[in-house]
Amino acid sequence: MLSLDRVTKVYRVGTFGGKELRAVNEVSFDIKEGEVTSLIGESGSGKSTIGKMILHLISISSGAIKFKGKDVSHLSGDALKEYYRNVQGVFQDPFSSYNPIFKADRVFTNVREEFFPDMQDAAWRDKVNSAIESVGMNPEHVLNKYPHQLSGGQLQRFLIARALLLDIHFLVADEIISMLDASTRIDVLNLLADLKLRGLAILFITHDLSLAHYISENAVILYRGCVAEMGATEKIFSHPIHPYTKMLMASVPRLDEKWKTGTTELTSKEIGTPEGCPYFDRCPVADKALGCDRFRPTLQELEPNHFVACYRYEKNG
Amino acid sequence: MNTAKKNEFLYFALKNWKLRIGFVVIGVFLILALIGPLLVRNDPFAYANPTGAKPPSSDYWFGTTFFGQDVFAQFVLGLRATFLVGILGGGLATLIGVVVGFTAGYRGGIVDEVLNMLTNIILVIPTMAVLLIIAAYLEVRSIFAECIFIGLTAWPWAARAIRAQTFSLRTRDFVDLAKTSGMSSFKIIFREIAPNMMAYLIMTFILQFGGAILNAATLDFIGLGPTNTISLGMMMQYAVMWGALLLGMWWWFIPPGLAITLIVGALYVMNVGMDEVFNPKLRET
Amino acid sequence: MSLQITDLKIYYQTLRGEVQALESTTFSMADGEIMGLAGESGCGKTTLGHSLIYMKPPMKYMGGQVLLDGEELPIWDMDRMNEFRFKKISIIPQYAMNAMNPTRKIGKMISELLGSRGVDFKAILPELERRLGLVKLSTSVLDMYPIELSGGMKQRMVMVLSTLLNPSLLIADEITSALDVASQKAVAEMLVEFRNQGYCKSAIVITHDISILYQIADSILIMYAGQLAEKASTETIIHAPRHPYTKLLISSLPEIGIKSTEKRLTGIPGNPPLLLNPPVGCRFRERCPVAFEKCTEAPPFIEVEPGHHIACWKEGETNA
Amino acid sequence: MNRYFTRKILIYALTFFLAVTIDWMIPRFMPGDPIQNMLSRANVNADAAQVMYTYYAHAFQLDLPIWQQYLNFWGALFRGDLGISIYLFPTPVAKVLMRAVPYDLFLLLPAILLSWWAGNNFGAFAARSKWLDNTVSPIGYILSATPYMWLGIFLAWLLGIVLNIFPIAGAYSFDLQPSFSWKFIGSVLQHWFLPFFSLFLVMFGGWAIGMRNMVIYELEADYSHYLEALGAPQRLVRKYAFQNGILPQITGLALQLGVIVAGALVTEVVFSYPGIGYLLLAAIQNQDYFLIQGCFLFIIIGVLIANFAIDIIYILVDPRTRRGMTGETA
Repeated sequence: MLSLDRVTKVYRVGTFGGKELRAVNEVSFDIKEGEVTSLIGESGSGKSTIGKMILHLISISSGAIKFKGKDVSHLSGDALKEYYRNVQGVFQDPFSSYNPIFKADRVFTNVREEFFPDMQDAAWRDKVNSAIESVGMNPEHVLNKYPHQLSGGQLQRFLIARALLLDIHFLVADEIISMLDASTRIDVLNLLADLKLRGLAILFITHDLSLAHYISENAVILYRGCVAEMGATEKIFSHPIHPYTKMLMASVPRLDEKWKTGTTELTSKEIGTPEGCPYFDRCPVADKALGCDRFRPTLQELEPNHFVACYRYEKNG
Repeated sequence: MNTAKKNEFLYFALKNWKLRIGFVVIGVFLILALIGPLLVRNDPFAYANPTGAKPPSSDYWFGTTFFGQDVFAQFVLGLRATFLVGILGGGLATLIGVVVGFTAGYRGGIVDEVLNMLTNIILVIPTMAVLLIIAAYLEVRSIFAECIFIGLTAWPWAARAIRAQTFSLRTRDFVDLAKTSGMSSFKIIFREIAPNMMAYLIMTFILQFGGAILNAATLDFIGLGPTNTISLGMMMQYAVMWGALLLGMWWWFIPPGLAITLIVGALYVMNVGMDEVFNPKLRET
Repeated sequence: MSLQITDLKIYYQTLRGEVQALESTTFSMADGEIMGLAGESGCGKTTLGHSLIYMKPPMKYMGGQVLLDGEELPIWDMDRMNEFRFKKISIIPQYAMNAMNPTRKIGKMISELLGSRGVDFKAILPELERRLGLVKLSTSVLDMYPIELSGGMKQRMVMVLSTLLNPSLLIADEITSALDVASQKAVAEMLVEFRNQGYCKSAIVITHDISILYQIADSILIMYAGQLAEKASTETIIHAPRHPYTKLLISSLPEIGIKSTEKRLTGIPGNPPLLLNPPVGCRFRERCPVAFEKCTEAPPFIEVEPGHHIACWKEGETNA
Repeated sequence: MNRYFTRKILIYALTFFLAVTIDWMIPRFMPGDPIQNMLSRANVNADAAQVMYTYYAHAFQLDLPIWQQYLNFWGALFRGDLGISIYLFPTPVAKVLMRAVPYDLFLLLPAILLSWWAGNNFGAFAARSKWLDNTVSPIGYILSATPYMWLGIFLAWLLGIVLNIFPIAGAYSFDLQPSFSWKFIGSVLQHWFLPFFSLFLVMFGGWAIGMRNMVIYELEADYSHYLEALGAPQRLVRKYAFQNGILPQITGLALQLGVIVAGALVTEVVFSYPGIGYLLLAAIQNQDYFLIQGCFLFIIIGVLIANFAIDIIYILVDPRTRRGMTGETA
């Protein structure tokens, strides 16, 4: 449904853009319909940048994003509007997603003005009501209220309902439950699982491994803008290969087992070159003989639908 | 706007003594400026009192000038000029500031760099010096020209402040959401961002209002004010020029300066009051 | 007993009225205990933690007693508390990233702070340097400004500073929530190490992340809407909770190994009540699946088993 | 820090360029023949007028192409040639200005530095309690709202005429010749006091209010709360708040310079104090355009130099700029 082909985002920093910062570095993956793909990374990994590039909120420096086979990297005007009819997003902070001085319904009215200017009031009301019901809320309870009168969970469902007003096929869910309370977040997550069953493709951006495991078919592990490992969620979680993924798995607090003690590496031992493996400085198995410090490893398919970018695990390396 | 919130603002606005004082002072002077000239029997420029200077009396409330002109008549006319300069000059400065600030803050990137550079340059230049040199070369100066010059040189402050505000609002998710609703930039700025900044824009205008009045007073006092009317600054200029100080004619120079001080002071105090109303953290408990 | 709290009640004074953030709270902590304090946002966990050390308006003391090592803390008196702060009770604040003066070198700031508390910086320096080593910071950080440190480094620096005078009780407020998993684990483990080394006798770890508590806490106290719900050993809270809220909360947490397609977890329907004018009785009543008439009275926080306290009429009854 | 610096220097260079261009453009693009205007309004006798016309026609070089005129203008500027004053004909403008500059420095430097120092301390003091704040802040607002010239006039009238303590005009008594005698120095200081004091008061109000706001903001900052939570005495917390709050006041000084300069101009006019402001008034009244343009250039250069000095001071006192880690969040 949607595929990224060596998508890169470079920011120019320093006086007159003297230095460049690669927030996203040649990331490629596909998302099929009826599937949730988790994009997992820590802060600064570039995961939200990828979501925003898909939503055309940030421009792409190089590479291409294809939607249903069509290059959508540089849309504008009506074509972009048509794209938004199919592709929508929900963001992390429910309170920041609403204009605080207007009622929450405004997110619906905006969609109506732009996409359904000719629709009759009654028909529109039915459409809104059915969208709200399909995200498990009672329209009477939530319509006509100000954002601060609704809970975070309700606000996030509201945004999903907004997306459903359009004919969406693809949803970018950027950390949508990380700011919700434990008792309500799981219901929003379940809602995504329901949407998936309706044939939607979803990019679920998260830093939380357990959420990713709960919801997704495929996972992409991102480190400093580069894909470290990706493939079927099952395979990655039961059999992590990249040292970074392994470290993540060992550090995540779980409820079924305690941490293995043994300190996690916090300080870098040696700095590699910018062209080297992004994980080089923290990697316990890095090896200069393999070129870890000088060349960035490319993704290799070690088993069907399981890719890793690490010289240690190259098939014939 | 949210009715509950609106009432809350109104409640705090009425409770805030700074706003109340500000409004009363501005109101009194505004009324004086509007109806004052109607009450005055004497032409402000006519040499009404043939005996020349006279202290305040029932005939001449604020006394007369060295030449016997009615100070009160000049004062109320000067007040009009002051309010006019404040509203037009301050308004123009705010307007330019809004356009530049919104554009720079919302667009970002190279547009922002250029506008920001321009803003910084004009901020460094002592605007009064520029105003002086322009005014010095103009033979006939009207109060409207004065407003325009002041507006054209005073906007960088407003632009900087509005840019910063726009910048922080622009990164809010509701702007991204509006974009993915296919809204145009223009629509997003005026329908999503601007309404959130109303309080801020009003406060900017208040400060520009006061700044324009002070700037005009300086220009007028140096002798570069409008050539076809009287203003509070010009009254002070004439008073000093014709030796009101040495002659002890305090009624000639105290009222205009005091009026400016009170008006601008009231504006500043109002500004603080508004900040307290709209910024709950600052509210007095 | 390290900490004994009796009937502590804290409100917030707001313009709309009093927010009943913490209702009569009674519990105690053993020496050496790391107690996790968990609950949803607005449940009063931060209010409870902060009230013990730094109660500034709009927080309002409404009554109750706090004993630390048998000595009463004058928590309602900002000035008298100064004597206890840092030396007997200390805090690692949630805002540890911004906790240090940005224009002072860290070492200078510490020396000035210690000087103002009558502690000789020179004398304590070797110990400070030793502890920096323990949290994997080089002693050169003392000669740096806070902006030169990464978020995780600042967090660890503040951790060392807060515990430098070996307080009896340490309050750690959301110390892991802003960190990446690797730093999270390291910081959490360091906290345990600090307790083991005796840098703080006992600690209250405030967090919304129960899985972190499972890793490091000895006991967990669950709060809901300004009331205590349940306190027990970590194992009990996670594996055999008895309060309906705790049960639902724990069962709603996804963990690695659970997939939505195989096992649907469910949340707790409804929202917590507003504390400006909360319902009388048990505040969880409206969302509770087993609530009955009696719940309109506030249930007492009683010990149902040794070390296991619950505030629930249903559970209290079955055991009484 | 390099980035910060290059930007600043670029801005100053562009500002200077723009200011000089304005200075060059205005007489050339304003309606009418400036030389004719100037001479017809200047009260000089016919002989002098003839001499002056020849001089100005040459000086304006109106017969040359525009770009040539522009380049020549820059050339003259770098040679320090700002033309000849009409009002003090035939003294060169640069020389007239150089005579005025010491008076400006003597007036402005103490007024700015002392008001900044006193205002900051007073503002920080006001931030101590609600009661102080409510009594002290209004004074600050009123002072900063006062037009410079009016405060000057008022003080001159009150202290000079009514109470007769200070002289109200000139830089020293007319009956004295400049010398290193106590009498002369005393006279200079006496004449200096009122203009200094009226400038001081208005600025003082502004700094006090700015500092009050900064200190209140700093006292609410996280690091202040942390210090308090660790039982640090108010003395230490306030000290940090003061030291951090004063940093934006330094930048504030740079931003206020333009306003201060305007204030100094009118204050000099009120007190007939022979600085650039007083000169400017005379130039305007005598339609001495070369002198007006010269004053303009001097003011700009002065402000730019002061701005640059403040920037360097800021870099020295704020470690955040020195360590080159400002703002950039990647």
